[in-house]
Amino acid sequence: MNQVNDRSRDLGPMVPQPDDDRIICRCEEITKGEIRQAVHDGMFTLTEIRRYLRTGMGLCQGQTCAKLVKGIVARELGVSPAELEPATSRAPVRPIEMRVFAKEGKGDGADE
Amino acid sequence: MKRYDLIVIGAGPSGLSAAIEAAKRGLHVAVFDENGKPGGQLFKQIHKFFGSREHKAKLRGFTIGRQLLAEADAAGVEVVLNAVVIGLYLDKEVVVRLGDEIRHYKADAIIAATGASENMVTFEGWTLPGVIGAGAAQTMMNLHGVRPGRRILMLGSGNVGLVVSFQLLQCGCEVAALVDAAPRIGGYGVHAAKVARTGVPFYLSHTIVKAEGEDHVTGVTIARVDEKFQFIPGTEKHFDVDTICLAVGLSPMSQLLKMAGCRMEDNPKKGGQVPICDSYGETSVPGIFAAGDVSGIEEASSAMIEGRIAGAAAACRLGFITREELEEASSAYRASLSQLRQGMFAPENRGKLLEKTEEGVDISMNLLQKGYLLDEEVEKYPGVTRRKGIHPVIECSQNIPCNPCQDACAKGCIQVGKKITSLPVVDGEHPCIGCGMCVASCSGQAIFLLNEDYDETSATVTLPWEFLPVPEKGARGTALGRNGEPVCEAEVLEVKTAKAFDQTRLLTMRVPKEYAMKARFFRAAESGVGA
Amino acid sequence: MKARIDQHPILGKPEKGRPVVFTYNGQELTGYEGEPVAAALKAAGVMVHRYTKKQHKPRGIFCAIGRCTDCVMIVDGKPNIRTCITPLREGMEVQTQYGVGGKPFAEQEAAERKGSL
Amino acid sequence: MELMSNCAEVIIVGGGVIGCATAYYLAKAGTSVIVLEGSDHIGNGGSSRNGGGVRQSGRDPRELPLAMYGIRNLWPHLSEELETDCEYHQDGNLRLGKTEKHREILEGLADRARACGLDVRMIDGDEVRRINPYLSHEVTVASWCPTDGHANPLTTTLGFYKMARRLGARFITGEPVQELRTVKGKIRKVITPNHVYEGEQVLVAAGLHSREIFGTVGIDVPMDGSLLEALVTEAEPPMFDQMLGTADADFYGHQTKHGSFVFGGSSGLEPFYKDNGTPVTSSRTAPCICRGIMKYFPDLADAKIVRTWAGWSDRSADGVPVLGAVDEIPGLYAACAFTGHGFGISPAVGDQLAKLIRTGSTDVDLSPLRYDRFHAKI
Repeated sequence: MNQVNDRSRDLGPMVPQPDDDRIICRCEEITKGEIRQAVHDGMFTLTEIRRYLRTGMGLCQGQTCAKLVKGIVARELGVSPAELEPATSRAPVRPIEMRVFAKEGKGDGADE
Repeated sequence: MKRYDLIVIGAGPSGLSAAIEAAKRGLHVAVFDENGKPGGQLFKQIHKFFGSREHKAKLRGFTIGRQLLAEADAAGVEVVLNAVVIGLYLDKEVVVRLGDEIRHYKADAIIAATGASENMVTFEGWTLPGVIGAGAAQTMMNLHGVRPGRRILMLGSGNVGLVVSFQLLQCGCEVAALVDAAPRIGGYGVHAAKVARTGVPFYLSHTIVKAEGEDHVTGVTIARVDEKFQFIPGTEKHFDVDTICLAVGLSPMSQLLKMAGCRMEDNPKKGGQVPICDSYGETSVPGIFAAGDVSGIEEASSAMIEGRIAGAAAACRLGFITREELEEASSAYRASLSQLRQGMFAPENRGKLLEKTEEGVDISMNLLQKGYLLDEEVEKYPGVTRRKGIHPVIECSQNIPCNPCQDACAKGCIQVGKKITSLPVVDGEHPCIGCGMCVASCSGQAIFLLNEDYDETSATVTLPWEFLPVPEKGARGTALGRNGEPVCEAEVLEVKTAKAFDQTRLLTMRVPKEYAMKARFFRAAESGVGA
Repeated sequence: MKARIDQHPILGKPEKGRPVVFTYNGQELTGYEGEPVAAALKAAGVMVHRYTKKQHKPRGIFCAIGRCTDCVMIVDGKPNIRTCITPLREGMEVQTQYGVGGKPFAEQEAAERKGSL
Repeated sequence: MELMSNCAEVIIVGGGVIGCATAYYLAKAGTSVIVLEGSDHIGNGGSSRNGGGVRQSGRDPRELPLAMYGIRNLWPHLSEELETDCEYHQDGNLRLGKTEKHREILEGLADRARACGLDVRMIDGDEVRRINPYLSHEVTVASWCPTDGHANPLTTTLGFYKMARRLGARFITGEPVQELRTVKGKIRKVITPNHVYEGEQVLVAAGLHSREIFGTVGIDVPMDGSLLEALVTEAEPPMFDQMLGTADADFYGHQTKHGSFVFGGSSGLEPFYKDNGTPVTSSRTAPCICRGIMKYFPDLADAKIVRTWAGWSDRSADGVPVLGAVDEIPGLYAACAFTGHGFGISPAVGDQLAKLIRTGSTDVDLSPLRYDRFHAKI
């Protein structure tokens, strides 16, 4: 946490790659090229990428693509993927209908 | 608010083990699992487990699952199914979806045993229907009784890829090829060998160029890659398949722990984001523990022990047992765990190329690259001996933590010794009575019974058989070599079943004498498997 | 080769609920009660569950355990139902999902054009 | 790596939407800027945690002119200007009521807004449902402001950041400001655990943290924190385009371009919530928001919630922001205490502050929002 991160760091030009049109985030249909471009636009953290592009913001909440996005961003920034903090985990960890979330049971025994 | 002593999240091998251990010591324990059936992945595991007796070796995953459930029931654990934990909030509050409502629960201790999720790789066409995870294949065939496809290409040669390939063959699918970008097979050699001998080709240093098809997969192209994992033009190979199965590793499913504020680390050796835990599995948030794959990817056998340790530690934390009692219990479990973490596949050896076994025997590079031992190198291993009359041939060439073969032989003919990763040795002093228990108990299906003196011209080879149809006595066909290529004609003399064999049949085939050390699989004249 | 496994060398005969009839895009199909909708569809040879919103690309079963949400369809009129973990019931109406709607994209676009007139 | 200077004409403390917008308008005018953000991410506070309202109705007359200025002059072409889809929709705001008491609240708000020249009128339940047919019959009254709307706070914030960065503004994250210092009676130094930055002018736009930062130069802005929550659903077929709120403040929200619904709301316990170092949601709030929404939109009962989140709101003592020059310390400016409704006015705030910093004057009168306006009641 709280690593000094100068966003004016020069990443060099964004060089197109043949697989830039490949879908990475399956839910939101975000491509590798879009992710790479976002890094060049200054989105240096997975949280910023997510907020800017919606990667991992779809139905599955990043359960499928988180590691893939991390790899792409790390390569673009020239750092190890382990240096990138994954986006925050939030409830509900599985999608839940509003009517179910709204109904708070008594909770006095799981088997009732 | 309803309060438990301990809430365990996930009713897989580690979660159930943790719950049992805590409940046995008097804790009021609930286990919540989002699935309709308990056991986590255990009920999809139809192969026999490795390890030794205390690790429930040679039992199939689903049998272990049933045993754990019975044990949990006896200990008074409340296992709540279809209970989706949607959040782990401040002050150890667990919010669970049950049916059409949510419930709030508190616990004095929480053990997260939420397991892992599958990693994925991308390639052109990877979103097409027909590209599935290996877990999906297992779920469909072993839980729901539906074949994932007719003809399948498997990507990934770790244990999951190897085991699932074999399972696909068992349920009658065709496996067109097993592909991995790595230069060497990642999983156990014995798992690879049992797939290779059915005729499945292995393509190491290859990966998928593209999945083909308009609305669903109709084919796949693979190509060789260089050391930097770049495709080498001109090496492309095409397969007509309807399914591509991805088995490229697992990642800890640690979101709930992160949400609860546990300190996390990104640890590639543990498969990704894991909570930072002490040696009992306790996270940085006192009273919140992690056990099993969520704290680092390993085998189910290890997960069960980690669960036991965490369960006992929770009992100690809440004052149900003393520190001394915890030390006593956990030191035994730790010893057991460290046995499983030894050998060539130990965590510290991950990714290393070992050239010799602990005994100093060369490791077969062919096994690592093609999935099978060469005829000329097999006799280097201490389990492979020749003698008159019936005797076991153990084609076990890697130091893996496993010894059921030693226990299986009532005559003391097979020795692994104290160190359970040692290669089994066939002891010529002791007689073999041909009972076949070793063949059936070898989780790696690496033991064969040979009688090289069956008659003047022929020998018999007895091999483990876990396919349908089961060949009839007298059936004629072809014997296949370790590489799945036809080597000679063969005739089935006998197919033995026994309760102690646990669904493994022992197929004895007659082959010409000179092929006794080569013939390792049987293909009926008109049959499917390995075709 | 049939998709259903009648007999398994280790697991024997799969345990199944009673046969039930459901519809897939209006067409009657049979599956077993309580099995995931996705399993019944797979057994019936259905590969495509939905077409994506942006690129209109087909998707089907991917993880089969409710994580990836690729297999979502319109079930009994509700979109985004994870068919791999939704138990099949008698009379269920299952439809291909287009984006988040139940009508093919051409029809959705036509309806939108009409609506904006 | 080339060592960059830690000096700029303007140092902005806080990389939220206010800091980013101000940096953008300054950089566009050729002023050199350094933005220091304490967290690891740009726009990590309320900027990425709000409901996305771009609203004039319901605002205090002291800040209403700023809201009207932004909607007239900046929002309409913001996406184009930032080369980022800010998802701005100007399809009106319905503020809903169910009871007589609600009607009174709404009428009071509408009257005050009309006095400032805003087109906002009261409508009955039937007209409400002509505008939005999904609303339940419990809704009997609403105020309707057709020029209100909503936008995407995430892309807007990051869009300002992207363009400011492109124009040469320097952003550094992971630089929590600990102290401000004056040199010879003028503001000059901005100190973090790692570096000392120097600027001729300094803008503090650090949300709730602004109070402690101002404290280092003896300025106090009375505000406290309230942990507010919001949630988002899966994508649904398009239903409506208006921004919604209620007289009772049960919930507020809209359907996004993506199809998901973003709703915020409260349980009433917000001022007393705690966190564990990062803003965390309470187990009681999201269910409460869901119940609130379903009373107004029965059709949304089956929509699935995919995510909930919380964020600290910097509540000022009188409910409107603190904006403008801190006269006691030459060169120091404030933009904080937005009290949960800063996003909609953020482009206007950035634009006007940039002008103020560069020229000393503004188009919109900011004096009612001065830092030293707070007085005892008697």
